[in-house]
Amino acid sequence: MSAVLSTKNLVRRFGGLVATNDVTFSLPAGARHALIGPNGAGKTTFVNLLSGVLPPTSGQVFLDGQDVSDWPVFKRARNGLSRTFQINQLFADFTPLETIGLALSEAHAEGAQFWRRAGTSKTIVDEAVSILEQLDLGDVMEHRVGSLPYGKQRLLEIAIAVAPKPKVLLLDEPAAGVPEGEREQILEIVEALPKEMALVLIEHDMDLVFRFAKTISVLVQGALFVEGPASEVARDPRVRQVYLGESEVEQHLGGAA
Amino acid sequence: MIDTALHATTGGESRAMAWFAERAKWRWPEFALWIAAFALAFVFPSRSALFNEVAILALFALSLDIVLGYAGIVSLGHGAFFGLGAYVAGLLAKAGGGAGLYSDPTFGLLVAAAVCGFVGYLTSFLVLRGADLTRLMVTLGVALIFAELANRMAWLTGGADGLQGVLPGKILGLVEFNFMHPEYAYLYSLSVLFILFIVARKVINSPFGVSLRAIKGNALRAGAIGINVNRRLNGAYTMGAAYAGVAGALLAQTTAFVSLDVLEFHRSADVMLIVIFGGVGTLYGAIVGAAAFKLLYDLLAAATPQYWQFWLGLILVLLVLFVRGGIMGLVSGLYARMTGKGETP
Amino acid sequence: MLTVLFDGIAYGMLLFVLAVGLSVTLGLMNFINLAHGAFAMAGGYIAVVMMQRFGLSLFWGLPVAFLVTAALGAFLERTLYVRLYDKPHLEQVMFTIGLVFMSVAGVDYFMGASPQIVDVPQSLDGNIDFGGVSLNKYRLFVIAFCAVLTLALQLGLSKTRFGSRLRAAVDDSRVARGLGINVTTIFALTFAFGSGLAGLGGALGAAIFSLDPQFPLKFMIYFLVVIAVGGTTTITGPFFASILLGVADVAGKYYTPTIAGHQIQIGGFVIYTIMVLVLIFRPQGLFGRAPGK
Amino acid sequence: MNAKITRRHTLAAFALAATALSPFAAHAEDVVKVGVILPMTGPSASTGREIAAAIKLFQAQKGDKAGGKKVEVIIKDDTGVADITKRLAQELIVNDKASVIAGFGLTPLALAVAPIATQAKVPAVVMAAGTAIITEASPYIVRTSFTLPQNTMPIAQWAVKNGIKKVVTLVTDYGPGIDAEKTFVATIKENGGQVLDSLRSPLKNPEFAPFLQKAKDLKPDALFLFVPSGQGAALMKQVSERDFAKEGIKVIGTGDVTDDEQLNNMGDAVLGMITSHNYSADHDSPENKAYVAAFEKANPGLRPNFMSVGGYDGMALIYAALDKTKGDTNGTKLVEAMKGMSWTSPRGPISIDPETRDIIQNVYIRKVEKKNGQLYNVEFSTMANVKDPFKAAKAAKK
Repeated sequence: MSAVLSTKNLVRRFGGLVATNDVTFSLPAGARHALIGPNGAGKTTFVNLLSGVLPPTSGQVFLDGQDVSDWPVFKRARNGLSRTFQINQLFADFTPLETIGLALSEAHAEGAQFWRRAGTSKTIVDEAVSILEQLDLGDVMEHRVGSLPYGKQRLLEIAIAVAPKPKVLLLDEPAAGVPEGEREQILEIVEALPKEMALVLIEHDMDLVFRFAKTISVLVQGALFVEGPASEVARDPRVRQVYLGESEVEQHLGGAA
Repeated sequence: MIDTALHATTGGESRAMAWFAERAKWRWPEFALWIAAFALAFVFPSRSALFNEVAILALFALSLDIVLGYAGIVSLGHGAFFGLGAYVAGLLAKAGGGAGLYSDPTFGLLVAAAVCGFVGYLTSFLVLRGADLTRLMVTLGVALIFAELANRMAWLTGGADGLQGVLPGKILGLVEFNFMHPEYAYLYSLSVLFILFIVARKVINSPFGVSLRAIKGNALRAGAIGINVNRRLNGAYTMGAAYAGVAGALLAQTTAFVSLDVLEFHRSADVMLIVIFGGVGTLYGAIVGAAAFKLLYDLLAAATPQYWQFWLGLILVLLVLFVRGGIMGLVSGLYARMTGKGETP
Repeated sequence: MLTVLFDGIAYGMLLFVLAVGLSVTLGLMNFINLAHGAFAMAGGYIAVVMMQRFGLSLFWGLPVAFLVTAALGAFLERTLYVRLYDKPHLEQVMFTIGLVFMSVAGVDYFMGASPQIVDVPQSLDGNIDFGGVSLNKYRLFVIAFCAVLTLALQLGLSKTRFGSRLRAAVDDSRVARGLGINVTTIFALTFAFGSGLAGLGGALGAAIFSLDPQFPLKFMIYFLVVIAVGGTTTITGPFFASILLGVADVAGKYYTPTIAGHQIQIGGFVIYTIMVLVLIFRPQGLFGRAPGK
Repeated sequence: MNAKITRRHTLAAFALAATALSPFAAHAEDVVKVGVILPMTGPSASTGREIAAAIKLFQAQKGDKAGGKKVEVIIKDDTGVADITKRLAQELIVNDKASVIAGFGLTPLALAVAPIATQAKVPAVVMAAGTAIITEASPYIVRTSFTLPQNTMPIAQWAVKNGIKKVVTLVTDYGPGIDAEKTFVATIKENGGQVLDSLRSPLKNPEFAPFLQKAKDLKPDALFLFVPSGQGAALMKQVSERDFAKEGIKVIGTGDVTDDEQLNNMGDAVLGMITSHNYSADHDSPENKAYVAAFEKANPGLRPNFMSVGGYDGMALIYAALDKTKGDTNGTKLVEAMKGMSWTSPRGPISIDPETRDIIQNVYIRKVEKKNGQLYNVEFSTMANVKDPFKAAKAAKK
């Protein structure tokens, strides 16, 4: 299976600090991958390098085998690399409908059309509505995004990233800040995403990680520490020592055993 | 859960289509405004020279609202395009000598729009670098360099004495500009404003326009959904420049004169003030702001020719302290209360 | 040649004293105060009134101009400006332009539209020869005064407790608040001090440029240029930017290159061209730090 | 009930708006309106204030009757921006039915109005702007101020006579400045002198130092200066810093530099400076003594300058023309009546050249001296009946 997304010797420095240290990483199509690591391990930096928000100091990023290291964010997005942000990045003055409509019209390369009214393309509107309804946003689709409850905003953050049907989706702590009762919904939605879409989940919540991920990478001090199937990583004593709270790991191992 | 959601789609699509249509719909205050604007020419023909200034200023403000209110580019040098358009149209009308293609007002507007659009496109690459303060100063710097160039190139522009002998031909080959009938000039400028307003309104409601609002709202997210942010901003800046050029051309044609002050700093500063005064990113704010600003000035200057600036300043200060979003903020609040709906989106 | 440099430095030093307060307000509170020039004008007119009505010398006019404008700044900051910190930049622009308009008309009403001239004290009148170059005493005084002031500012910022708190607040006001620094008070004091400096600069400059009610509008562009080129994160940035612009402006007017037999007056272009070029290659200013980490 | 009230209110509002916007429909046949457009705010405000004060003084002294009609003056502020000047002129003519328009603080403002004056056949009396070409822009333009060549030529000739061979000129870079520069340079060159450099400073320029330094470094016999009214004080401040006298460089200029309005503020540094101009508040004549006394009484703290006499004489010309046409306000007749008109103004004998509609007047060479603790331009030599040299040269060529 060829990789949809991979990196080669990726390095990012901030002054003297090495935030990403020589990471070579590869993600097969349809992967269900989790990226974990202690606070300050450089997870968000790594995601920013993958999505193009930050340029690498050295090394390369490949999307579908193509070197995209110097591509801007939008170009990677257009070529099937989508992401959510740890802190919601939404258009507060838009409605969810408009937001998804916009994302779709960009995905259909109709975003620069200036001589027709937005919302006249039936395919886009239909698709937008169906995505919104799938993500339980149908009843609030005409409301102002800024006025939605946080949980709904979090769903919309995912909806925007999912709408263009990306090949790779990077989910940066999708459940962060979501009240306990609504986490389950987010997880269900993530689990129900199309099989062929490669997913990378950056998460602290081990429940979520072990329920979702088939493979796991552990990032410590900017470098890849351990990589492998979820069950193996969980059993790896080094991981236990370096990262996972002993009790938590035991709990999961106990559950798995 | 997904299954149930799929079953529940009945009516969602048509509701969505209707929502989009409703949002772009013309509302009655808009019709009222335009009818009133055209009616003014017939009710108060004698004040049409002032109205003509308002219409030109409104178009100029509209052009900045596209750049500032929609593309989010803070420009303190938009007067560069206004002045360039004025000189282009003025020089053309001078070359035509009152007849023929060169003096044709419509031709003058088109050429001014094309030249300013082109120069706007080129300068947009400089402007897009940096944040607010940087953009402010780059636009300002470019405008000041333009002004200095026009001053230096006195052989072409007439320098500080102004450009003499601007003779625009008949409007559409039919009606002659006649200073005894300022309403002709007003109707001409207002028609141009109206047409360009409709175009701007259409563009703002298009996917392109929505993407501009998105960029202004959150450029990071806009990039992450695949919007080529810089290219869209290039486009918006180009459009704003072309519009400003047309406004300048209208001034040159209707006053048959171009002087260096079309390029002066105060034009750029005033128009920015007007857009904020009217309400940023609303299109109508530009028009209402221009009208309010000019009429206020006219009233105050008549009442106290030396100290009107004080009262104008006071109004600006009070408006910021007590109202959000300029005049349009005030108006849309009132409209929402009248129709009993929430704020218009 | 040396005289050109001398004049340029004097001009640049003045620009710095006039603009430094604005740089700090912009950097600290992210507040665009276009009315900064109005404080400078106020300082200038205070000096004029002190000298013309009360017959005091400029030496007394300077501290009074500083104190009165600082008090005025503190008063306006507490009553008006404080309400605007959360408002969008554009509304701040409209508000402060409104203040400028009011100050222009107000000064016109009380002081008249014609330019006012400040007499240089007898002891600073005339020139002295310095190695064959004749230097104007007053400009020399301006340079010395501003240099001492700049040094004092720099020391004050780096050595005092207030200075370190101010730097912390400029760096990241949220973090500073978290550390228990009273950012509100720091800002009020800084604003007052910056306004006072502008007033001082206005009084100093009134003896070189003439002073009229259009002053805040005429100089607004110069202030903004200094800050855009110098950046807002340090005070050395605006300082070097001021000197650079002062010298470039003076030299640009002094030297008129001849191209193909035509004298080309570049004076009008120099400052703006430098600014645009600087900003194209370093959008955060010559001495500013890149935003973010 | 409610609806009725609202409608009545709306109607009232409309009526109010209508009266506010419509021209004063009724005007009596026996009123002549003079529309005066001046920069009352902005950088040239002082010009507007002087002229407005002079016009008020004139009407206070001579009454408001001329040619059997009541003369009503309407003053408008154009802030010094050309398109506003033009619009105001248009409104004054079309709406207020002004029979004469006047004022015009700067050259482009006067030029912007020229086409309207021609089309409407309404006399435009230029009370301030001084570029030579203005009167050629319309046959309805008449000037009561001065032209720069007119004011410059005498000082150039004076310089030649006083053995000045090498000069540097420094003028403000706009129409009048260039006029002054050309005239001065031409006169010097014709007489075998040498112009070392011609410097031009931008119109909006707070810093003259580099230009002055350059002039000093060139070591001429004399430095010739021109700046518009209002900038003289700033320029002279910086001139005094440079100590030109020590290098043996004479500083001369047109009287715009030692503008009466600001002269007292310039300090002793300007003592002895020699300029040529059409008016000095110190002009020794009974007419001027009365004028200065009355002006200063009506405007405490303000000394009348050359702009003010331009306004005062402009009104005198309009009154005299109306008297001559016996109140006929036909523009062509008024302009005809103005041509060749001559009278004694506070500045001395003046007349309107029937050929060019420009003013013919004495130009005086003056020296700044202290009198009763105040600085004045004291006239010591007169060049009588100077025509605008620019147009005279053109006429000679024909």
